[in-house]
Amino acid sequence: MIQSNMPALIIVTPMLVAPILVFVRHRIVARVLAIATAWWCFYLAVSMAGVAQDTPIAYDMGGWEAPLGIAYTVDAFSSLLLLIVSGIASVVLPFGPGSALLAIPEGKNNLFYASFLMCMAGLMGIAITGDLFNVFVFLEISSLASYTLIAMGKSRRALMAAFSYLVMGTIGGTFTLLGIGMVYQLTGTLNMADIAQRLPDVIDSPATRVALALIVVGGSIKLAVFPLHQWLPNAYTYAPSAVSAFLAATGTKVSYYVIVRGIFTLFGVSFVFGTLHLERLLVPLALLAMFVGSTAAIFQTDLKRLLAYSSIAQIGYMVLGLAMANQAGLTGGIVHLANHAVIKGGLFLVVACITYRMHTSKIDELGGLAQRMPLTAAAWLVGGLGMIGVPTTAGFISKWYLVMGAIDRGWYGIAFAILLSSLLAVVYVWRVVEVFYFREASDKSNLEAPADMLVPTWFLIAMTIVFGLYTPWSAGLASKAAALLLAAS
Amino acid sequence: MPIEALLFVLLVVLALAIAHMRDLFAAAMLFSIFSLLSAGMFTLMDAVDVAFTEAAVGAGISTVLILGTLALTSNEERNGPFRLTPLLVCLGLGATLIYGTRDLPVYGDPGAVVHHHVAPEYIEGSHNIHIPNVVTTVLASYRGYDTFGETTVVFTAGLGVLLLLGGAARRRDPEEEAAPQATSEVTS
Amino acid sequence: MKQHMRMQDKIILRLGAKFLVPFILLFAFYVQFHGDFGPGGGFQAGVIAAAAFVLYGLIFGLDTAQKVVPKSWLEKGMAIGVLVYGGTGVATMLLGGNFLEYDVLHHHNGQHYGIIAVEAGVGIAVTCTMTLLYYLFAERGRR
Amino acid sequence: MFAVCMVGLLITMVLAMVRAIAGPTVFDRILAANAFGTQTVLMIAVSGFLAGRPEWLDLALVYALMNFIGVIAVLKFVRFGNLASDQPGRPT
Amino acid sequence: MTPEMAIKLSLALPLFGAAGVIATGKWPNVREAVTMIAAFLTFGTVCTLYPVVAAGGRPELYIGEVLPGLAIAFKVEPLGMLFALVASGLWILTSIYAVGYMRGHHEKNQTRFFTCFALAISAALGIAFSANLFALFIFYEILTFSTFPLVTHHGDAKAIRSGRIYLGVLVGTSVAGLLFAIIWTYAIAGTLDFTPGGILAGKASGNGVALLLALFAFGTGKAALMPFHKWLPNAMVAPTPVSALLHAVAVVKAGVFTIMKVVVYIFGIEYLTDQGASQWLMWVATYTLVVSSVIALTKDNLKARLAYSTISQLAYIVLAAAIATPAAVVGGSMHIAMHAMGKITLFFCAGSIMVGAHKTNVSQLDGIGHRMPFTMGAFTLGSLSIIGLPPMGGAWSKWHMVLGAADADQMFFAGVYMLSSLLSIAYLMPIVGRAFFIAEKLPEADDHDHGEAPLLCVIPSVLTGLGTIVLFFIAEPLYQLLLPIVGVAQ
Amino acid sequence: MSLDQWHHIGSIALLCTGLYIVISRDNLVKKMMGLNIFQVAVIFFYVTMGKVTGGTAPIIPADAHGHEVLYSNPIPHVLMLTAIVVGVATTALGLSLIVRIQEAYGTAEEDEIVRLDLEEIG
Repeated sequence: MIQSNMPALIIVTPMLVAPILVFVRHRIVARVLAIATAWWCFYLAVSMAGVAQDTPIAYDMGGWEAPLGIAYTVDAFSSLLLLIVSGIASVVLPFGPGSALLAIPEGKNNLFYASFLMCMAGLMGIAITGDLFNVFVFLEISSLASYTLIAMGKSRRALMAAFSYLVMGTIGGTFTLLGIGMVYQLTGTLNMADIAQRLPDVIDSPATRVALALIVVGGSIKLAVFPLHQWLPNAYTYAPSAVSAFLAATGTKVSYYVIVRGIFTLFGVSFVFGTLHLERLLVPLALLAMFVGSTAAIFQTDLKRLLAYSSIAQIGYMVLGLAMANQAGLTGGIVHLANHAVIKGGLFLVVACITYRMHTSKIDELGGLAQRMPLTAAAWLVGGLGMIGVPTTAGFISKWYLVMGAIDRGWYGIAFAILLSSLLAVVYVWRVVEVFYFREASDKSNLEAPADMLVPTWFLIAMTIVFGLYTPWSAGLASKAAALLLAAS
Repeated sequence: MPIEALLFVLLVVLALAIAHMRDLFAAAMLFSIFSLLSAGMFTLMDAVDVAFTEAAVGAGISTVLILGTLALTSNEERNGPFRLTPLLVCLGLGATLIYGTRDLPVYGDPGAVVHHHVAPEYIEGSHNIHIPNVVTTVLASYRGYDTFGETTVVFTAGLGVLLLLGGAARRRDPEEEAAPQATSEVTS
Repeated sequence: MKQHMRMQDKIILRLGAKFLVPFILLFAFYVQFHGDFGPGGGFQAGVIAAAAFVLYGLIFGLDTAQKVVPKSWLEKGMAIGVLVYGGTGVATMLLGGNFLEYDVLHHHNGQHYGIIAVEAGVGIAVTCTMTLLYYLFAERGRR
Repeated sequence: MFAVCMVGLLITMVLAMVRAIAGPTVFDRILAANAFGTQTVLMIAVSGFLAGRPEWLDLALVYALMNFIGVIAVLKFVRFGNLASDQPGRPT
Repeated sequence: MTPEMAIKLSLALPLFGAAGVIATGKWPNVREAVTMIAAFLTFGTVCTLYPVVAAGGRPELYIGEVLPGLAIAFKVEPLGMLFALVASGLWILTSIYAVGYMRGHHEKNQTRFFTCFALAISAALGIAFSANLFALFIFYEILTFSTFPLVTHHGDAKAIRSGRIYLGVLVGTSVAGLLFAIIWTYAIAGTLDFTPGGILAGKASGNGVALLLALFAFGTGKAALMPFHKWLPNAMVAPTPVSALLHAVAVVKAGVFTIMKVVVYIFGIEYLTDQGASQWLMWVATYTLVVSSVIALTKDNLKARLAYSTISQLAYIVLAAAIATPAAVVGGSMHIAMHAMGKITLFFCAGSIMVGAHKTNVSQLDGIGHRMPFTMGAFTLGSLSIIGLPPMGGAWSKWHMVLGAADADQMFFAGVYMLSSLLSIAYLMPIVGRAFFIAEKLPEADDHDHGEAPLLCVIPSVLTGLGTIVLFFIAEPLYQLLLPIVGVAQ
Repeated sequence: MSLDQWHHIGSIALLCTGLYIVISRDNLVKKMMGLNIFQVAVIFFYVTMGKVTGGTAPIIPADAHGHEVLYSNPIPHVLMLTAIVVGVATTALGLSLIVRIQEAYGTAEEDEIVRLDLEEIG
């Protein structure tokens, strides 16, 4: 039963454990249950990825065949997303009890975990479904849960950040819905494979163009593509640290998935890039995001905000990879999605450790941190190297493919720009490193974070190195995914 | 042009009135009327189930919730400055969408592609299992998974509101407000 | 207007409410189970049932309403609704079908049973959530 | 037949709407909203009757119900300033 | 020991050394013993590879693929062999010297120092043995980052500033130039393996080759080609053993080694000369060579003067690579070893002067040769080698380079080599002259009294000084070793 | 642009008005109302596409045999039921956030809140 229903189980399990958690008043039991669920999902994701990377798994919800019912399809691309979401959740949930849950009203830990699981289920649902409207439903599940999670931040600004995100997210979601509606009106079906088959008949109509625009803009709002990114810094800064880690690593990635699916699976490369030349719009935006995001990150005074702006820049890389629309470039975009998830997740956890002990994430107040929290500071260093894209880290793999893609496409200037902008990352990472290592701490007592926080943090940070050297599960999957996406269109 | 088109005009007028109204209570009233009217229009468009839901949700629950919020916030919206950019954005969006929809089927076109691809099979299938309401069949069986998602959405929202409003009301006093507590997280 | 009367002292309202609430609930059940045949279904029924509780709360005050239907019940009911829906799906999986494949529930009437079960789940979840929303918002206002 | 009914309804709807928008007092608006609800019920009943689908009357029932509860809520809000207690909240 | 095992060990031993240093950090004597043992063992292991390579063998070691087609793999060929011998051999001497210097100077954080030093050596050996550009780039960056804590050893504002420049220039050039060039090469050629005769032949031409060469040349910031040379003088804030590491043992040598390797195995010297794509590089190298020599003349600070001298000497090698005739390439490659030996002597001496006499400027060195005869004797030997006079090793490499320039009918550049020797005489000889032939102005107070530097500093200096002479006599085997890289059979 | 497309024009007009309210108003409650109008506009877009002239609501009468009767398309209705539910869920969550914001800041006007935040930073 488990074997044949894996695609359903991976989504349904967290969605059913969440209501069960409502009954679990005991804090530790609730926590263990949530962690067990995340691990179970990760196990399922791993077992599916093993199969799906070569032959996609199809699953019909309710036993109804594809155009009638809702079909699930797990291919290389979706299994990569499933791995990321469930993997990051598996690491973030066991992360020390202290920092994530402080802002939760007394006795409501179980509800917090329930929301977290819902968020995770929603994000995975988007990645796995083969039905366009189902994407919208799961988009909203994950969004609603993430608004709640962000609002749990300690400061009152978390509320306003969550509200802005809610407004932007709903506008984005509704745009997507409208785009889906137009696609539906053109083809009469909601199944992605079916649409891909029927859309070419009506491809060059105003409605197709606008539908594409709506889906891309809707996704871009949630992805925080450059001019639509305003909600992101506040949301990531004021959310509870563990939540920032989870959302930064997974939330935007899934929106990227939606856009890529929309462009490559539904509309097809030849239309989007051949006829419409969407790259003429996306490439400048991506370049702006890379440079503006990184430059803004350099001038931040708060670690979390710095990471948030760096996320905007990294999203620029992913969009650039997408806009290249060739094997290497798309692989680069997708693998950066995975690598950035690991790196950014790890770095946010580092910040969580720091705020837990130092009660602040202001860079100026963290002088000499390396003396007080040596392991945490070292984790920042390693994660930062990954962000820069130093060889043997995951970030290098992404950059390699992206530059390859740009060169293949003949965009030498852009290839150069990618490398140049990663130098900005050196500046903002190193600025913090210098504060940690070269300033004298006012108080030298050891404040190292507790083991239950350090272990998850270092696990993700170590993965940055692992994915820099052993790539079948990141770049391997990504290049299969890219091949699949390009072949489909 | 059918009656629905005229009702649309009313609807847009109502929406503009809501935009213009500074008295939030009055806006809430108008909003309730807006919901009722749109529900009525859904009925005219044969979408009885949608109308049912919109009436129950829009005129009922949403109004009650908005009133509940207004009871806690101010009743009066402050006069803000006029802003040009939003207007331009909206006009641009409108123009784009009108461009995009101009080739789509006209209202009630029986030849539209949506009516011929999957829909007939649903109606057929619903008939075969003797459930007259096709919407129910599609909702609960063919696309039952969407509805599961929908239930989950409601549940998630419930969880969220419970987490946000479930605790004791926290009125922060001015001193505490003044203290910067941007991202600090307290130990223990 | 100076002399504030409690709402429940207004005889028309009180009687009206007492008279209406059972009928509204009945109507909710009608909508729930008649959903196969006419407009309506679990969600609409849930909202209508919630409306009954809201009306009760409006007339007799939140405290009285919470005595009738405590908040903790609603919290759990919300979860039970989702569990009923998902449980149906799990049951079909255990019986060898796909998730929510009702045909395996019964050789002939599987679809009917399945739809009734999931609609019940929706109804429970929505009733409880909507009532809970009203409670939470109204409670905040009282301070 | 249908058209005539509808035009009549439409005119009353517009009138109710004008009152709702123009105000000036709270009670004008409440009344307008209530009247508008009634007109919607009528509209549904008429169209259902003329289209030969009487089951839509269920719908009309819901409208009436929601309208009723809505008005109670609004009145309570106006009178007490909140939706919970039976004690007066802020003066209106 | 099989050659594969030897490669593995020579990379791993410094790492074990680093781990050992961390583990024994609390006991300085044990710690330094660990460093020494690791250094000796590493050198010994590297030496076992020499006969194999000299006999024409090309031992390989395959670790694994990071991306399809991009492997971390090692293959020892003559050029790498030479570099590995230089790096591991000088590690021993530098370690001895470092012990004396660091203790004499009472430096803090010595454990970190020795750890990073060992890491840097491992990275340098990785560069030397890399079988492809990808692996080379990885170790190149590891070398950058592992030497950063050494450059900023003092941790003060000046060190941080220099660290920023160091990292900024090296990472900046390597990412924007070298990495770009590597990926571009991969896109054109489909492989990055170092192949005799090059991999680009027929796949790129004319301006493309020139542009690619420019990216490689400027991207290799460690080669300190102007205008990317600023990091080198700035890195002088570091303790002197670090300067020795930077200038002689690992960092700059890794830079010119990379350029040499790229010219020989990626472009292929014949292809490069056919395309005439390197003409501009000769001019840039010449410019660097002359200008830095002139700057060196103006510097009073001893270490700064040596730093600019290094820049100028590196430009020799780059020029040789750009001329790309067999003789020039062999000469340039030999110069890696010759300059390493000479320059390390000079730095050891400069450090000894600092430790022993607390003097940093050339103008303070009047008559110091009488107080520190061994140190200044070694200094003289090193200077002569740098200048290129027999019987010092430097003479051979210069000879071959000039010959190479002449082979290519680039008489102008042959002249440049000659001229630059004069310049190096001008900036090095006055120091020797001051030390031995100008009487010390006796200070008023007598607290200036000092003698020779600590023994652990003097011994390595003298050894390397003598080493420059030894190199003169063993140049022939080196020459024979290197000949295959230019396609001449042994 | 032709009046044949009145149903689209109507939805679009509502959509733009809703969006305009959301992005031009400072009052958060008003924003939520705008967001609702915005969503209702999309619901209209869907529902109008499902209408078939001469068709009737997709509920098969007891006496009919399914084939003779022309029905409007049920799929958009199904989809919009879900969308309405999503809408009300979002509204509820947004309003509860507003309640908390009001409690924390003492105001529900965005510019006011931004000002308070800026003051806090100093």
